[in-house]
Amino acid sequence: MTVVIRPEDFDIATEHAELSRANNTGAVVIFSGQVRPQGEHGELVAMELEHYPGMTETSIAAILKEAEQRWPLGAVRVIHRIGRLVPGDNIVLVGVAATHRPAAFAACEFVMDYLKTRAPFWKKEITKDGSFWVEQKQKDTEAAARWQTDP
Amino acid sequence: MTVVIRPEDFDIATEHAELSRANNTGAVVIFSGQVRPQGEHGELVAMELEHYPGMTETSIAAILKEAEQRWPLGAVRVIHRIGRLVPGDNIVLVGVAATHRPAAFAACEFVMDYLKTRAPFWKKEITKDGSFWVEQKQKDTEAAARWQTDP
Amino acid sequence: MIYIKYFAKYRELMQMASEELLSNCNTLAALKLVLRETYPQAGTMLDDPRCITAINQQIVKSDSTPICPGDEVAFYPPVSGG
Amino acid sequence: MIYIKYFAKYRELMQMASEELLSNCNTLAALKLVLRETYPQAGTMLDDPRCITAINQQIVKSDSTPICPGDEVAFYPPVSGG
Repeated sequence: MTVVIRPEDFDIATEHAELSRANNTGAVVIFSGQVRPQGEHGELVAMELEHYPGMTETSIAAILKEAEQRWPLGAVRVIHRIGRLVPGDNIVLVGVAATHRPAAFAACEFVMDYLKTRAPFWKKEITKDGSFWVEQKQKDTEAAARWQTDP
Repeated sequence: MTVVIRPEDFDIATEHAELSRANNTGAVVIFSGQVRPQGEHGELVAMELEHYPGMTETSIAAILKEAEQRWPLGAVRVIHRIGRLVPGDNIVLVGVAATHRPAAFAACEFVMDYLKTRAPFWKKEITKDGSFWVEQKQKDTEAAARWQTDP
Repeated sequence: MIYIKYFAKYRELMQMASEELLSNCNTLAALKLVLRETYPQAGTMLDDPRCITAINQQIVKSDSTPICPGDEVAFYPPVSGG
Repeated sequence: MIYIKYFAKYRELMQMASEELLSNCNTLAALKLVLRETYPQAGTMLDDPRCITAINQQIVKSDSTPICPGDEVAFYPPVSGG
């Protein structure tokens, strides 16, 4: 289990290689999220990401531990960037290795849903007309809620 | 939409970059499958993959077209290797880019489930005790069947 | 001429990947009969309920499906890729 | 000493990311009262039903949660990472 929070981008080849070499890996699922050109308030100049040092790492580790209890996983890696990013930049990578693909897909989606709703990160959209804090989305709240009843 | 069938491995960084640059991409999901050290008949020496040139490409293109009709996707890429592979080698990559992650996750899993059950590929496990054709797995048949009722 | 292809375990059974058959059979049923008469081992494939048949790369279910000269007919077991 | 942290829009509202409060308040309710008395804008944050409070990096719901010297108390809006 690896959790990294940092301004720097990830190297997808390194991440894929690390996941591939986990014990008895047959399936690797990698999610990556990137800054879209259009924000909620128009064209983005930049996106600023803030976190709660210490608590963010701890809460992601707790999410990954729960994922490992729910599914048989070979490896899980999360890299989340902070600071100022521009459209097209990577924001987050969640990579999961497992023997079989259903566990890898489910765990990757589970970690993303929980990251979106439980890990203390905040995004601010910078447009030419001003800056706007991004609110938590109802659909993200709902996406995370489905794991409560569907283990 | 890209479909490649070839003996050579893929370059994950190239695939990720292609998906990332699709129009309005916010989410990229990449699945990769690799040869596990243990086959159904013991420790693997190698895995041989055979396909039906022409029909395999056509049937994967049909699967991707159906995925694009079901979900709003920015890009879909499939690379499937053929020939002789050894444990740890990559077999297949399915990459999906979309504006939002639920479409990217669902489409990637849909394409994998259909690849497993509809695209004419056959695997043969080579062990030190002999060679064995891999049968289609019941759980793969079931995984593909769920898309019939759940668009 | 009919172009026939065999894949995976049927390729091994038939001991060939493809053949060209000079025949005037005009249905899948007639073609299967020719194969049974020509190759003693063809029954193992044709009697296998999981054997899949594709004509011109489209899966067909009915033995009464017509076959025309130049058609490509493939026999293969359930797929196992990915 | 109580260590207080404000994040995102509350950091902007309070015009600081953190502060150290020399106080003998021993519950979250008492601390909130001190903040209201000290900063006119604190009410905007504390009256926001979506405001999340964490003590020593654990989310707490009850205003009667005890606070001890050396505790870290954070106030933040719903998260929006990933």
